[in-house]
Amino acid sequence: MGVDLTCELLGLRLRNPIVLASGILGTSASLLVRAAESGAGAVTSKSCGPRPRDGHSNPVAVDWGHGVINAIGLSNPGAGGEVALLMDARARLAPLGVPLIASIFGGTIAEYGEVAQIVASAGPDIIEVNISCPNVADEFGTPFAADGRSAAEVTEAVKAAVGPIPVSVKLAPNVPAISRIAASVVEAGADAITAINTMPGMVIDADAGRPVLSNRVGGISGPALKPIALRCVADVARAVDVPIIGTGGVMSGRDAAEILMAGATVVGVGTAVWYRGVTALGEIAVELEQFLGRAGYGDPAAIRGLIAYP
Amino acid sequence: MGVDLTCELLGLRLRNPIVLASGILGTSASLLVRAAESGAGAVTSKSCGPRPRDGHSNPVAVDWGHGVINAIGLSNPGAGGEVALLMDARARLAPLGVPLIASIFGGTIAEYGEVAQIVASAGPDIIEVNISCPNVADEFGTPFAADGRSAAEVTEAVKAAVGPIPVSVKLAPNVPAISRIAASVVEAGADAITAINTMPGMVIDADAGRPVLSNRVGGISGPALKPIALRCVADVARAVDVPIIGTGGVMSGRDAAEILMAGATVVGVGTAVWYRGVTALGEIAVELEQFLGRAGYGDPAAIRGLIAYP
Amino acid sequence: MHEVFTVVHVRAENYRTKTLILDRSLSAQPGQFVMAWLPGVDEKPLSIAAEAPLALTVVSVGPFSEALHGLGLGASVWVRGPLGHGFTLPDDPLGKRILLVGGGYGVAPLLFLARRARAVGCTVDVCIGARTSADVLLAASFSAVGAMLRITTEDGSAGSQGMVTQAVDEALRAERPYAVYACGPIGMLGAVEHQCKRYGLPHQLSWEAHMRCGMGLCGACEVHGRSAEGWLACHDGPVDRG
Amino acid sequence: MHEVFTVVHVRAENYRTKTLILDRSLSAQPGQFVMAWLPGVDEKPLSIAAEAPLALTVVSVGPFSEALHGLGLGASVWVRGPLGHGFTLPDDPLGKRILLVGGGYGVAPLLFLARRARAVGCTVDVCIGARTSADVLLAASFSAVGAMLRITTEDGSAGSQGMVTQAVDEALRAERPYAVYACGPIGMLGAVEHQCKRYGLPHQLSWEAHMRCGMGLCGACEVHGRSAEGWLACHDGPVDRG
Ligand SMILES: Cc1cc2nc3c(=O)[nH]c(=O)nc-3n(C[C@H](O)[C@H](O)[C@H](O)COP(=O)(O)OP(=O)(O)OC[C@H]3O[C@@H](n4cnc5c(N)ncnc54)[C@H](O)[C@@H]3O)c2cc1C
Ligand SMILES: Cc1cc2nc3c(=O)[nH]c(=O)nc-3n(C[C@H](O)[C@H](O)[C@H](O)COP(=O)(O)OP(=O)(O)OC[C@H]3O[C@@H](n4cnc5c(N)ncnc54)[C@H](O)[C@@H]3O)c2cc1C
Ligand SMILES: Cc1cc2nc3c(=O)[nH]c(=O)nc-3n(C[C@H](O)[C@H](O)[C@H](O)COP(=O)(O)O)c2cc1C
Ligand SMILES: Cc1cc2nc3c(=O)[nH]c(=O)nc-3n(C[C@H](O)[C@H](O)[C@H](O)COP(=O)(O)O)c2cc1C
Ligand code: FES
Ligand code: FES
Repeated sequence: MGVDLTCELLGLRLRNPIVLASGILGTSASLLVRAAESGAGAVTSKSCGPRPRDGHSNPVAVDWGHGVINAIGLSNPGAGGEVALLMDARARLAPLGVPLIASIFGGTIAEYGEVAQIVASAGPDIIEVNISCPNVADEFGTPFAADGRSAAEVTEAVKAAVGPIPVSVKLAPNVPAISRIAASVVEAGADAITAINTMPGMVIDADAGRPVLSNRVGGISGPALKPIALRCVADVARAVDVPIIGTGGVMSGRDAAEILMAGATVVGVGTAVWYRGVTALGEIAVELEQFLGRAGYGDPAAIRGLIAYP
Repeated sequence: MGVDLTCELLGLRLRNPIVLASGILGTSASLLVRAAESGAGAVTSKSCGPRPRDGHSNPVAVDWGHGVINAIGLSNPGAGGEVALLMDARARLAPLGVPLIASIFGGTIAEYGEVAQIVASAGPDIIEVNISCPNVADEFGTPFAADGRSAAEVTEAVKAAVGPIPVSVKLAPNVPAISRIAASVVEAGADAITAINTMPGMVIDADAGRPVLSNRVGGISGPALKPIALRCVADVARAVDVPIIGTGGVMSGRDAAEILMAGATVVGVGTAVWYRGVTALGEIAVELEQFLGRAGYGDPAAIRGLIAYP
Repeated sequence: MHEVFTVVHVRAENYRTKTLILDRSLSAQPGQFVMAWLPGVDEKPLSIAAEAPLALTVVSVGPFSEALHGLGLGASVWVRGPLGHGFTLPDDPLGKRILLVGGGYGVAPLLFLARRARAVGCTVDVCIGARTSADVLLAASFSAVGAMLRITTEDGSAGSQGMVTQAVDEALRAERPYAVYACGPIGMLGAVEHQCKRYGLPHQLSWEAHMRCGMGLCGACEVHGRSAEGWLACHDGPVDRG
Repeated sequence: MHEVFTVVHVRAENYRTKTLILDRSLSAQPGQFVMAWLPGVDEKPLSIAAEAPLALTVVSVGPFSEALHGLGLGASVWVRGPLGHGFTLPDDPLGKRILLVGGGYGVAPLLFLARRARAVGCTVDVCIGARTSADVLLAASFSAVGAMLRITTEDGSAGSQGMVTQAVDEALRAERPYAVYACGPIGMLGAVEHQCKRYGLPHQLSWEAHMRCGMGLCGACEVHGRSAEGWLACHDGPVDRG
């Protein structure tokens, strides 16, 4: 049976549902192009904020055996510098037919709006809002992703700033009920949901007697994250009726099928690039095609939300 | 250098810091005794609630490659039936010098108090309060572990019901800031914290096109949980000054050392029993002893909180 | 995780028993089991009846076993395992006589054991008990591997009339075996255990229990009165080797 | 995760360079690197100078390299790797002549390469460039493995006076090598690349970059103008094989 991998996301046509996740290879136009040439259906830039940031000092990432943990520290050139990067990337991705998703973050609601407005001027196809960042206005620095109200406020600020560009809000897994956060941001105008960001964790080296990351804590990605992501995507899919960029622990085409079954519209892939190289992106698309063909499905949409609750 | 594994927990003397976690082998006096004979320093019974429960239908647990996911469904004989089990266990554990921790749960604040009172009559050494259960009085069934206020209310109800028996409250990892929940329950009278319970997740079988667990969602334990647990324990240790039963992903003596370094006082072990058999409990204690000896530490307390923030 | 197997052959063993022969092997010891999952139906323990290819002998008694009986060629069965601990043959097996005692589906793992035992040169006696001749399982297969067979039925419609324990007594009196292996209903196991103890014979009995996790975690499959305190059928068993 | 290695021997190579010889081997290709971590100090890439046992040649230029120089016997070094892609020798190496060009710590991985190349029968020419005689690294070791050595120093205090590229020109004119391998400062690499292109010679150059994750994820180590769009030193390199 012929399989057609193309799919639709927020009015865009993707040649396949594999999306390069934010923060992986997304720091330059050439790396975004490389990801596209390696077979991604769409690519996401590294999250950019209001000001240039160097990020944390080394070690910033390590493979701890069942996944990766990272605390890169949101190094980025700042919204101003990002615009040139995005425009360059857009121009070079267009002939490949690969849409560009621009990821942004901020420390306050107002900053989200400002960054969104600047980044929107580069004309990305979608703006993704990383809300797993500490709210600097909150006395505990709680991430915006932690509660529905602040997540909704960020969403509104971004929507107001970007005009017609669709917005996907990227949720965090360390909440009691991700479905409620999803409902809040969709009510606030989010056009899509990206689920999920990394899970907070810590890796300790017993011989050193200290955390491996210089930042002590970091975000868990890769294989260990998959069941967490599947559950989050399934919860979000039940709660809202917008497209979902399902992300977390997808290492193979079979994993991609699972997250589609959980309710994702397209599939974010990040850490697989460490395990399999940049070619993972295209390979996972091919494997998904093979899985669909073997199982008798005609396209990714055929399995979307297959496990849905009755 | 000689290593002394004995340690103190809430006034009890444990021959070693390895504690059988709740829900593993804790369904009968003979299984609790077996865990003790296999080398655990203390043992925890399976959580018991107000009424007998059968739990979910099969499949209820599966090894998904980087850990286990389970949704046993809190099968238990009800508080009444549990008392006999606990009294029998206590009598047989006493000669081994192994303290007994009784785990309880409820669906409402009042139920927690009732179950605690009944279970207290069996005279366990510690009562552990599993608050990862849906609050049936809440319209969304949010777990009590999800916010500080309901967690504190449960703590108060249990403390009021159990007299002098010390109480440890067991926290969930799927919250934005576990340190705040910890602070709330300690303020409400918790004598100790158990961190952490399983992380919610879902495992999907792509061929079947459905979740593997009959309950669809379940709790992730084992290797994938370790960095999540380490971070939670470190966060809790910073926030409160009570003993911590550090639990999650401990498979070896080295893992036990890591969780002690994160701030745990003693170490809960559950899923290791699947990977290594019941003998894992004693073996992990021996491995911890070897690690401490090689590294030149005299006892577990010497590494407690070693990674603490300056 | 479960692995998906495909049914490539179905053999009717008696009026309510079928053997599902699957498309691949699963290396295992006789007496070990798998957790077989039919999505949407149930997941239950089944003894490994043969390993190359994997075969499962199923008695249709309720929803799950009926669903297994309903599987046609090409259907999928999800399996995790092998789990637990099986039977162990004598260390120096050549020429040693062993006695196998089976009832119900319990004869399936014993046939797997008989094959292994014959391959390493054991002399194999088998006692099979059943209600009527129609319930007798796998008798021809035992004969085919060269095992000496004694059948008893409660109504005498096949073999001698009576309980399987009578045949066991006979076999024990005829020639003392090196060890006794049994799998079947709990009542039968209790009786065989008693006989073995009386004769002072090493014995390995496979016990049934309600299994949930199958991973030695949940405690559901504890069998009391076994060789160890807190004995778990899925982890320590199903075979209790004493 | 990092593995802990113990320093079992320290060899002073010149006034500001030491080789740390560790307690175990790490199987690797010449040109691959490790991320070396000193808890509380930093984690940085270091070329693998030898694999059995693992050795790291460190030039003391700042906080991290100084901390490495401060390690005594028995001290611990945390290492993850080998990472990246190293040099590849000609397919049919016997009798083939290769030219190695090194500057700074770049001679360390070239020595590892020279050993491998000699072991499979290559003829090895080496050009080492340095500022003064005191900066020349590992010259005796190259001679010891039977490589033909040309040294240049900027002040003429050892070998010929001038830049290493002059020695390369000489070597290329003397006899055309099968391929050129280089590791050193970026300016030197640029010049060598230019020479190789002019002579139409296959070349493999090892490029430096600021490394963060070392895992091909973060993009920090991208080097522009390499053989592929979005070339990552940690993942595609550090050796660009064209
Ligand atoms: C270690 C182990 C190995 C097993 N191996 C096999 C095997 O190889 N083949 C096999 O068919 N079953 C085997 N079983 C039993 C199997 O797991 C199920 O219990 C059986 O398939 C019935 O499930 P069900 O849902 O169809 O019926 P249920 O609804 O669970 O049972 C229906 C009724 O039949 C009774 N019953 C259950 N099993 C039997 C039986 N075998 N004979 C007579 N009555 C019974 C029950 O007590 C109940 O009253 C094994 C069990 C264990 C613990
Ligand atoms: C793939 C790769 C392999 C490497 N292999 C080695 C190796 O085998 N041995 C080794 O010593 N270093 C090697 N390095 C460099 C190493 O990673 C560090 O940059 C070096 O140790 C300096 O770190 P620092 O913190 O001590 O000094 P920094 O504070 O980072 O540097 C101090 C100053 O010295 C300059 N500098 C950095 N490195 C050098 C150098 N090698 N020579 C002269 N000046 C320098 C810097 O530009 C800076 O101005 C390698 C780098 C890469 C990318
Ligand atoms: C090294 C690294 C850097 C990341 N940086 C970002 C980022 O800047 N913004 C963001 O929204 N997510 C970031 N993420 C999270 C990923 O986009 C993704 O949500 C997560 O890694 C889970 O997917 P995976 O398991 O496929 O990697 C980063 C992940 C990694 C591993
Ligand atoms: C099969 C199983 C059953 C469990 N049942 C309970 C329970 O009844 N009450 C409870 O508080 N925790 C329960 N847990 C959670 C464990 O006590 C422990 O917190 C968790 O598994 C993490 O530790 P581990 O990685 O060592 O297993 C259960 C875990 C498993 C795997
Ligand atoms: S079935 Fe869970 S312990 Fe045996
Ligand atoms: S250092 Fe992160 S991609 Fe190379």
